[in-house]
Amino acid sequence: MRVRNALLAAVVMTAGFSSSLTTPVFAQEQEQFFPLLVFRTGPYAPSGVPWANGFVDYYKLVNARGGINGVKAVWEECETSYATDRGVECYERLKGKNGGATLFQTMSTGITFALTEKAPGDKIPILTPGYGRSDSADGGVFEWNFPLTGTHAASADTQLQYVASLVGGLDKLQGKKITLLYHDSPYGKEAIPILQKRAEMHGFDLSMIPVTHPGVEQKSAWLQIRQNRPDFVLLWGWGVMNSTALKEAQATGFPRDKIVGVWPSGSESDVKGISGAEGYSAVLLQPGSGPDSQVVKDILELVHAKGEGTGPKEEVGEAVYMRGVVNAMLSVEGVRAAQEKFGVGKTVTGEQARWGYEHLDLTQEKLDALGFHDVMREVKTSCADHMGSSWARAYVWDGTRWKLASDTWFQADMSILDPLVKTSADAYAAEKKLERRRADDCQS
Amino acid sequence: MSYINPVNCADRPAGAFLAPQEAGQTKKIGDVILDVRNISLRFGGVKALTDISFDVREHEVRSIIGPNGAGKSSMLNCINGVYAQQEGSITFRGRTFKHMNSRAVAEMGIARTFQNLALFKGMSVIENIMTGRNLFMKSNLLLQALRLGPAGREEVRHREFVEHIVDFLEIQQHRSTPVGQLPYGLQKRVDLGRALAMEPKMLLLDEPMAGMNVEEKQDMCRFILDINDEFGTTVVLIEHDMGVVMDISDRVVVLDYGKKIGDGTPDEVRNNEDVINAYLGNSH
Amino acid sequence: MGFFLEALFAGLMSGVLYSLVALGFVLIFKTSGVFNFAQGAMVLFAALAMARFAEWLPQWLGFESALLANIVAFLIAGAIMCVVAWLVELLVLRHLVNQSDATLLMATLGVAYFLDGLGQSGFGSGIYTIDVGMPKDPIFVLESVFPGGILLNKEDLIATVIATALVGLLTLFFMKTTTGRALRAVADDHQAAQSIGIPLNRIWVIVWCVAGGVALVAGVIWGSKLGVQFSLSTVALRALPVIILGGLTSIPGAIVGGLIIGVGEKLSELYLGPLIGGGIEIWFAYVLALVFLLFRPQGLFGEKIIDRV
Amino acid sequence: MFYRENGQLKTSYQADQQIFPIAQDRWAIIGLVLFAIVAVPLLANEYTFSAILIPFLILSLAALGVNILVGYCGQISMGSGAFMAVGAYAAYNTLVRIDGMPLLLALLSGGFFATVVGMFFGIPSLRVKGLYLAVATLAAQFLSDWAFLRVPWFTNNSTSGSVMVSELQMFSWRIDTAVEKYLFCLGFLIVFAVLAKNLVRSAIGREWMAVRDMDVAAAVIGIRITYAKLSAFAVSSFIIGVAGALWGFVHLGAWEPAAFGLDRSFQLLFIVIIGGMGSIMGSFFGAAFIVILPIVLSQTLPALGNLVGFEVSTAAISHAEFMIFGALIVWFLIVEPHGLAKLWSTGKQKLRLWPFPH
Repeated sequence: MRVRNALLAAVVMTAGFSSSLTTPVFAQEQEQFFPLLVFRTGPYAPSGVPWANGFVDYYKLVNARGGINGVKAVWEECETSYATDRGVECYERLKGKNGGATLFQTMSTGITFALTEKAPGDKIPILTPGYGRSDSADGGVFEWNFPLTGTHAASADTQLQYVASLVGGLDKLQGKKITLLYHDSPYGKEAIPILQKRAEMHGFDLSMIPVTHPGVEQKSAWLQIRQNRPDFVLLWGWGVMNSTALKEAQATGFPRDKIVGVWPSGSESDVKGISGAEGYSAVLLQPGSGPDSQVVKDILELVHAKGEGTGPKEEVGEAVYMRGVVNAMLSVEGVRAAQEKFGVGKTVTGEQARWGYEHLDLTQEKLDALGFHDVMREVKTSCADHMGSSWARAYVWDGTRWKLASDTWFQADMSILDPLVKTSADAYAAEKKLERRRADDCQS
Repeated sequence: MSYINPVNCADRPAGAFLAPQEAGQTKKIGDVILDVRNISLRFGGVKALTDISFDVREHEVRSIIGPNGAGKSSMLNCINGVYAQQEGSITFRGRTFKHMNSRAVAEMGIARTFQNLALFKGMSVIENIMTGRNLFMKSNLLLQALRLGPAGREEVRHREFVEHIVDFLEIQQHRSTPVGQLPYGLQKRVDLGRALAMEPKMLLLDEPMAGMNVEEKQDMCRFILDINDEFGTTVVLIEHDMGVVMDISDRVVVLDYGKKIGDGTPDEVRNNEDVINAYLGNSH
Repeated sequence: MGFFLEALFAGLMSGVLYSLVALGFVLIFKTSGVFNFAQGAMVLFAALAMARFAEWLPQWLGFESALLANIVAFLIAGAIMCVVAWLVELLVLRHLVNQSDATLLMATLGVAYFLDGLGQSGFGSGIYTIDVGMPKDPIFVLESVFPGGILLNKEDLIATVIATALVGLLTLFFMKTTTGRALRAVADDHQAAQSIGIPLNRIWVIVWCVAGGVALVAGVIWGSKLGVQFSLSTVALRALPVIILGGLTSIPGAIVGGLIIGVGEKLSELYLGPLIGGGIEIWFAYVLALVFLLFRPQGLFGEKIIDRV
Repeated sequence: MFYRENGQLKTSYQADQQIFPIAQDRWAIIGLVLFAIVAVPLLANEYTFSAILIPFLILSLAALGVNILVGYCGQISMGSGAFMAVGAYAAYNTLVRIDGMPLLLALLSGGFFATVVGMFFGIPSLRVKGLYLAVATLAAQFLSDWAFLRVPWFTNNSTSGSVMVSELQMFSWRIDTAVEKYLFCLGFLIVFAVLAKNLVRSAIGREWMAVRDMDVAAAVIGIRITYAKLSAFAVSSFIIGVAGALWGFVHLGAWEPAAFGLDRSFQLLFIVIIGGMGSIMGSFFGAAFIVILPIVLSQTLPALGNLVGFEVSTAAISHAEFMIFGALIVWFLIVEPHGLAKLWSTGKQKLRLWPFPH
């Protein structure tokens, strides 16, 4: 067992080695470190790769535009393969690097759950724009979580509103049959409470079919759907599960225009080259696909044109890619907000950044100025509301690109969401023996 | 019949670790201890044994001979409960069984060595022989895990016993060698040692001298006779070396193609027509 | 009733594909005694090669014909699988002769990991399509008997025909050709085969090559249905209960076992699943095989194992 | 030269039966344990604790369990992940459902339930061997993946299916910082390693090895195969279950069934193969190797790439990891089937003779 001696020494050396490797080259410059937990391999890589590329391209753009008030954005990727334990390892590895992590964006609901337990202790905020745990919208309990621009619960609510708009209103849902086909993981299950609540309210019949990871075996699910003949199928897939669902839908003759996805089921890689995907629609919490937006033009011009693009040019502007861009933008704007309080042009700590995310006020003008016109709408957070907004639009795949189904922006009905969020958050607080934050705590 | 390599089994020093089972020094053949009745064994359509009956008396050296494939090992496997015969019964010390159960056989005091070494290759010599003592080790899992009190003492006590066997078999310097690294002849001794560790009343030896040179055979022969003489252990021996068989057996059973073709003292068997035909016919 | 028939057909059709993957397992196990855990990785690797070459070839060589691209890509992928087979024999099997089953199994697990990594780094980790012109839309039969008719899938039907043809071809190959006879001889007794001058190493390369070909066909069919992606390698996990059920050494066992598992898992999912929460088909197949195993440890058509001491 | 056993004569069997019969080994191990308890907490930083040492300790523990089953008793299991899951979820349920349940007891109850489940899945091993058993244990894996996802009771009806443990407190000790967690896990590992070592050098250990090496012969000398196999499943599952509970409670904090999936089972098997089958120490080597290799790769490959002017992407590292693991498994099986532990003991053997190799 004496080898453990040597082993520990090796470990210590490795750790030392690693820190020496990543010592910033531009020591005199101010830097803001954005760790990235990516998954470029495994069954979810088709979604993960463009998502990660969007992140990186935007940080490159920020630096090309002169940084965050002169502070250079630096980032480092760590591969999680969408696995929770890998994510935890990455978190531990990156949190202290490059002067300390500003925040973590987990890119996975499972990792979010694990990091929610760790981040408060390390005073690092967690951003989960459009995903994460739905109850973390309650900033009174989840001080360090920021599911900006919406949660899965908001996704589910806007998705249902869109379905309602197709049948002519929420009251017309009465007696309709709706099937939820979901990825059997924390992500997929986040949809259930809100849909059940809605089913109760509007009197539609909700059936739920789980699909086992990774989601390539759906024959039985679609036979069940064919047997039940639901009016709509709500698709909550991820990675390869999405394209499989659409293929099986075609194989069992289920009309694709009756399938409505959410944003994790609404990227180009899910539908491209799939003959049966035409007519399939997805409700995307902002952003959607945005190949014509200003920010995309900027990225192409300032990053890709210089040969510094992260992925292939063609993917720039795709839906999941745009998600990466917007996620990165939110992380940067939070830092900018924090700088205004703690010192413009200075690196902010994770704790200071948290303040920034809690006082985010991205008006439409600000967003337009950043190049996000018609990509997303305003976000304004507060101590109580860590979500900020939940705008979503529906898109239809026309065989070559995502087309806006209508100009309507949906927003989750907070009167339904809030009680659910609060109940869940309170239960969490009780289990953790946490005190709800008091009003004066919110002022700081 | 072949009488090559006559092996001298006369010279035999004693080992004194096993308590003599009965009277001891002077060998006397006792009553029937094992009685095999009408055993038939089939694998699918292949008849391995057909209607075999024989008995073994206490303290005797009983040999089973026969050409390859005659069913000798299958016979032992039935006695050991490795195979379950379709017909027939086996009586040991007054208890009759339709099928034998390996554990029960071991508990009743029947030990066995194997034709193709069946040692535990991943373990050392001592550990291999210690497995033979497991039958007597009573402490439970938890005590063994903590290695406290009785478990530790038990381990030491049995280790002592095993050391006697090691001395007896003259393999002291190989104690902690993994058995896989030992030469063949020594592995055979370890196999015997493992069986002895069970303090058997009856020892089934399946070709203990196969593949050995003359010296090794002499040693092995000496061990067998010692065991039989000193402690009165009954021995059932399968062996191809006729010199050895005729020299040390009290009685011999002859099998051919799964059938019994002869049974009696070495001299009777030697002169049995069927036996001669079987051996010559098979150009052994 | 109509639904039951649909489920039955769906089960039979996925069963045929399971049989195909299981066949690859059995071929290798029979001749080299290796329980090839890498069969799934081989399916993925072959399908990736096929998909990517069909995409790259027209770009590199500047021709348009998708048919030509598919054919050439198929041949290239086949050749690659044979190279893989040769390398596996040269670098792995040759050095593990006479090792225990467990060691060989774990070695193929290593091969599987290696192929997964190599395939993804060489061919990419996205979702790729294999378009061999399979029809995607369903047909409905017996509409007069059942409301809505019985759904059949043209693609599945074609896949079934191809798979059946392949099984037939392999059987012919085994029974009628010299190589096939040599393979059978090796399967029966390694040493005897070697002693009459059958070169064992070459036989292994051939059989792994054939198994690679089977993996390629399975990969193409599956890839055309579901797209080629990392998860394809997990398909092998669904074929494992098949060989357990059918017996490790039996070709008819692989076929019958595949059908039983295919039908069993679909019916269980559709009839039992809703009662206990759904998503049960993968473990149901295993439990089915396991329960079966308790009563017949050698599988449906496997050979009984006799311990010799 | 200093590693010499000359003159250390054993006067009793007790002395000869010690875990480390050579005095230098004994002192080294005591020193190492002291080092791990006293010095490491002073030397290592938080990252080293959370990302390397804690996973290393817990995976070592799990591998210890797997090694008892696979390495000592020769029963291939591909369902170790399932037993970890049972341990984690059982411990979680005991903790949240029984008021005032002490942490230690909850963790051990994880082990207990894993034992029950492990023995249940050990039953097929009485009928089937080798490859068939390997596949049979996969059934445990898939069944557990399903059960913890789909049966809400196991997750205390959590809507997301993800469960979490809020705070770790043993008696009055609040296990909060990385160092404390490290010490907590270290304690478990030391205790279980000693117990496991005792078992494998006792009667039961010899029975396991006998069954592994030659089960028919084992039966003939009176070893009850059923008892030996089931006890191996039981002991192994207990340790794996406790490791699973620690993985969930201490390392992850919040988890979902995917944390104990098939990949985890394979990972544990790899640890045992690389570390050394049938060697307690091998479990440590293997776990260290498997924890450190990906980290080293992700640090060094980009640096190496930079040297030759080639940008190594995150994906490429991950793929390289797959290939390296695959290749290493094959390499170890061919060249050194007893793994790193054997390499280590060979090295020690050389050291014994050094500087006079003949």
